[in-house]
Amino acid sequence: MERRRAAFQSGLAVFAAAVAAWWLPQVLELFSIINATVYTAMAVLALSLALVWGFGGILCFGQAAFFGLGGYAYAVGALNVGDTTWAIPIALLVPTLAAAALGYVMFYGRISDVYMGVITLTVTLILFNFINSTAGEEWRIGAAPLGGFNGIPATPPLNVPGDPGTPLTPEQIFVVALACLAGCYVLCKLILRSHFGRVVVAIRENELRASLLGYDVRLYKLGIFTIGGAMAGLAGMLFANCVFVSPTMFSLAYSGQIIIWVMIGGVGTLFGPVVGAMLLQALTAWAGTLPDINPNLILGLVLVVAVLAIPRGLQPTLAGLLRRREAP
Amino acid sequence: MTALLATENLTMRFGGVVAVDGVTLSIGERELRCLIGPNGAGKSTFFRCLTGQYRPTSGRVLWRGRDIVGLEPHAIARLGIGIKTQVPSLFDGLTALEGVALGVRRLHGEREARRRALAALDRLGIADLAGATVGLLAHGQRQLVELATVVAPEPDLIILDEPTAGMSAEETAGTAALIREMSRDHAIVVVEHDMQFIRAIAETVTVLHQGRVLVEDTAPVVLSDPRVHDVYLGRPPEARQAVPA
Amino acid sequence: MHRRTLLAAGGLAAPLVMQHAALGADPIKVVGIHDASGGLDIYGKPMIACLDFAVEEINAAGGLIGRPLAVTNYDPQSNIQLYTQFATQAATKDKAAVVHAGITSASREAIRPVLKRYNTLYFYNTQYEGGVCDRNAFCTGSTPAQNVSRLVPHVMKKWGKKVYILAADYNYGQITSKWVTKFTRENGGEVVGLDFFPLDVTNFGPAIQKIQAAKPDIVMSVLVGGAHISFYRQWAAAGMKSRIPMVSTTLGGGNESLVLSPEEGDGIICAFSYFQEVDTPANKAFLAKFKAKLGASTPYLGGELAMRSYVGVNLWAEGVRRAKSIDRMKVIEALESGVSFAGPPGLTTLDPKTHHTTVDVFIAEVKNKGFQVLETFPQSPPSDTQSVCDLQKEPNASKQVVVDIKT
Amino acid sequence: MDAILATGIQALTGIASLLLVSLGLAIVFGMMRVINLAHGEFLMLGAYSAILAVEAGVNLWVAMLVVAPVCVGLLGAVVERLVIRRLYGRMVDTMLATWGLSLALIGAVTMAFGNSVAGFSAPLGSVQIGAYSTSGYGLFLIGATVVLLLAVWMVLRFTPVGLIARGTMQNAGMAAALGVPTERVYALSFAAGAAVSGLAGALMAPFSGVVPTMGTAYIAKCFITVITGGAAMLAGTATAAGLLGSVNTIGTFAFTPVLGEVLMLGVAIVLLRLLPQGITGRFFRRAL
Repeated sequence: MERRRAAFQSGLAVFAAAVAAWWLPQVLELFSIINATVYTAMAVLALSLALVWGFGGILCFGQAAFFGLGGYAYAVGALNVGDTTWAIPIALLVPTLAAAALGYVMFYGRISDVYMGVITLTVTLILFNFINSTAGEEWRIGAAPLGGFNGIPATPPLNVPGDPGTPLTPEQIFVVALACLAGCYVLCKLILRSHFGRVVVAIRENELRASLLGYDVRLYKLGIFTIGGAMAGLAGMLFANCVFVSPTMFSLAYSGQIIIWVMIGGVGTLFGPVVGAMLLQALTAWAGTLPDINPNLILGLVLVVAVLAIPRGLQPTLAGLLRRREAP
Repeated sequence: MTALLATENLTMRFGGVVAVDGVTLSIGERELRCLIGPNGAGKSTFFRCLTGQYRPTSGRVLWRGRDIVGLEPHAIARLGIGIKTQVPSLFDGLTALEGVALGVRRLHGEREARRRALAALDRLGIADLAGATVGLLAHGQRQLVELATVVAPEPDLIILDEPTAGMSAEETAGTAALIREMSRDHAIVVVEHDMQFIRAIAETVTVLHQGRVLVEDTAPVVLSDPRVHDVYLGRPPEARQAVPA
Repeated sequence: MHRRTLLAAGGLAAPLVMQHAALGADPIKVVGIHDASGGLDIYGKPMIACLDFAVEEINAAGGLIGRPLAVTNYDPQSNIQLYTQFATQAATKDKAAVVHAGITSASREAIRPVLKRYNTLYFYNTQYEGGVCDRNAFCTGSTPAQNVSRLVPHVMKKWGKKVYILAADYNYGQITSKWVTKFTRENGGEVVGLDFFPLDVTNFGPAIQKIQAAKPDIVMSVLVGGAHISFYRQWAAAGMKSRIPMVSTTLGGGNESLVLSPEEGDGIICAFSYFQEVDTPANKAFLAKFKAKLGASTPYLGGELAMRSYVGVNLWAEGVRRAKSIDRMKVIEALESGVSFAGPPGLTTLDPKTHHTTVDVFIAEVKNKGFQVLETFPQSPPSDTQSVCDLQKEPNASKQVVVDIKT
Repeated sequence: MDAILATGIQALTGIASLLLVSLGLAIVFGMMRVINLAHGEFLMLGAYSAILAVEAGVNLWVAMLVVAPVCVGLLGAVVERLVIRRLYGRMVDTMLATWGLSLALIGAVTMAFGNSVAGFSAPLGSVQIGAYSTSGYGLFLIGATVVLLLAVWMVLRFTPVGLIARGTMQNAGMAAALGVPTERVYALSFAAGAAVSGLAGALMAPFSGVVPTMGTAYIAKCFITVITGGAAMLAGTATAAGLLGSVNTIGTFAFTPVLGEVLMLGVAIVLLRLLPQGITGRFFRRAL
């Protein structure tokens, strides 16, 4: 039964993405397409945290670090390599290695959960401060100036593979983003149904019991943390193609935001955080349009109320309601 | 014949306190050994030194002749040792079957793991709990599920830390029967301080007192040894002579 | 800075002000993108006020080619990423005839490529580090060859040869400090120290310490934004105000001279292509009308940033009148045929080859919350950009040439 | 010689400001184990209440030393009653609720006072040290921090209130069993922590520009200082502030302010890696 339900959910996700990819570009004008691409990129980032925190039990305050690294790696790669198709593996490799290195230091260093939150936060802050101070001429990698506070506005967008001359149009980039979101969702489903995924979830449930059954808890945590890092890097690459890379990608705001989305969407689920990400970004945007109300006030109050009212987040509460109705 | 598991004057010191003081014992293949002693005798500390949760201050722990001090708990478990901790340690969010199958899955394929897990649950008479979420089960049922989790991968040695804690007399008797039946194909070390339970299992018993081995003999001898009673009642054992068997 | 980025992920702050004139024909869309909140609001608010004022004047005089102007102002809240989103919105959704946008050079470099890609005419109305060579962009503010080139010799004559530079850590600060170094050396001086500060730094204790160690004759501040104002405050608190004089290429651009007390501000010398205290009849008349319209909320028009927005709109309007159309290429060609505008800051003439402006440049000193003009340099050409850019020869250029000096 | 002295004072000022802003968190997080991500905003509100008081004609020193702590202390009590009280023991939920609170406070202050940089110039003029002159206010700040640290230490160490507070935090059940009104103790402790943060914010106002988002610059540094400090909240936070503060100042002098910051954060990570329980996890274990 379990296998059938997971397959159905994956199929539904792919179908929804296909419909959106085909229908939306015809309906929305260009500006909303670009915004939708930003929403999708941020949803992939939220998914990476849903996997690492929701299933791996690792509350990481630093997903923005891998998000930024992915973006910057893509920008530097694209500027140095003519065909941006080769920038994609670079954009994924750098955050993956960074996540593996940071993960190794933390999990093999016996760091407790609270301190892990602080370390990931600190690493993100270090990267922000560092990148923010690379405005000088001497900070360049090959043909790509890091640009410090300015970021790298002249990042070439993805181009049709093999044909550096024709960059993808914003509509095509939107379709690529949706494909990445659906692909990551299905990948998460596959991982969680695999033996590796089951052990990761078991470790979240009870780390000692898992190690007493012969599983090296540090290795599995490192594995899921690295996959999360790669996914966050992918989100960074997508972001670099619809906005542009700048130090703000490493800022506290991004790390904090996605924690809010996963929390409200529902920790321990995949679909919840994605919906949470879309809804809350729309809410933030709508709040921005109100003449004299500051969006932070609304978002802050929404979060406080959500925490007090829905301890385990939107989706499980809804799912809980559904299950209660189904139960005999 | 090298012992399955042996310790050579194993010592564990916390600052000034010596919890385990030079304990030497050895356990053969398929032997059922009980380790008893009053509270604070160092039983749990000794147990944690075996499982790798503590790194002993000095001395050696030999698994089939190989020193395993310093190995991570998961490495020790992979040698073929099933470990049940004093506080029940289970996957509350998973179903009983999923939790039990997980241990076996490390050694066998998906389908085989499920089959063996169901078999283990059945052997413990709790096959009906297979689909139940462990977190919602009663205490006694959780102990049985944990036993199944430990037994399912068919380890060569099973170490149990107070398996009957919090059990009713009737459940304790049931567990004793189970352990006797399991000892046919596994070596078992049981750490307990429940006298009735030890009498029911009636195998070799080692008595620990203040971190040292006080007596090591068959159950009937040990249970009638007045020093053991003194130790449990808090009188210093040295006051008496060893009563000849 | 960080928290504002909360909106970046989807920030779509709608236009603050939507203005329509009464004239019948459908309005010409003019879009302004300036920071009205966050650390850069001290520059943004006066610029927006002047831009709106210029549009109103034009509408009052019957609009352009018989059509009224409709201005939409977006507030990127001192966050560069929102600049690109609003520039795209202006170009693709609003289909603006012209976009007046950008305060920091960082925001300019973020939106210049976007507006070029979507073929939307772009005006950058503030002083900057020079070198932008882009047919689609018009930079109406003064450049180092006009202001720094006169400021450095002026203060070196007065105070001495050794200069210590404090600059904001992004492209404006980096490149302007190169120009300051170049002009200091050319006038026989020496740069004894150079420190860069990210925009959100507020603790300048160690920096003040370093300056005292270097014992310079002059401190040159190329600091930008609200947070850096605390440098001037800490400099005065450390009692350094009377010991080492200070010159700045940016102070006065916003309301710094108002926020700082006389003890903290007086005596600092700056150079801009406009000061509110410039006493020409045109300026007096403008200020009267401006105050009459805005009354109590009239912003103080310190340095040239706000005034250049007013002049920029008028230069564009002149281009439209001459081209008799709002088609981008026609307006560009009209503007390249030599357009000038006699306004409050004096005569501003567009240089066809670089799309920069020849302007009058003034050196002034902060005097109890205002400025006192010391020297005037009429009609100084943008010689730095002219030496590296000729849009007639390479029309589809779109780059920024940085002065290279051996530091 | 005076260069070294002046640099020393600069280092001390850096350490003092880091300790000052972290002290309130040492009480709320160190003692009560409540992760308060709105700590930065309590500092900001301290600064704003001082400025408003000064603008309303209140003497500068009264505004900073009395008005700010009282206002933020009251706010702390209200926040504890409405939000924190329901979330004791639920670490992640407290973190997210206080994060929401921090956003709401920034939003509210931005709406009320706008974004422009308020603030007042530092009192106490300048002081001459050999060839160097530095602001007298920096010296005052060092003194104020030491006095505040001693005051908090003495209250916790010697007064019955302090004893009850510490006891309750370590074992609320037992304290209740002994007749201690634990609910009220929690409320008072949180309010005290908030008051200290408010005072710190007000004292820092002349130094740093006061904007609604000034709290974000401090939040990470405060947490890192308290956590690196470890179990003993006052001794730990003080030693950590001393170490990290000096690394930051040295880095700033030797390189650039940014590298000073990066160096400090790097040292903090290495420390956490070597001493997972923090400095006082290993040294000064008995200290408060």
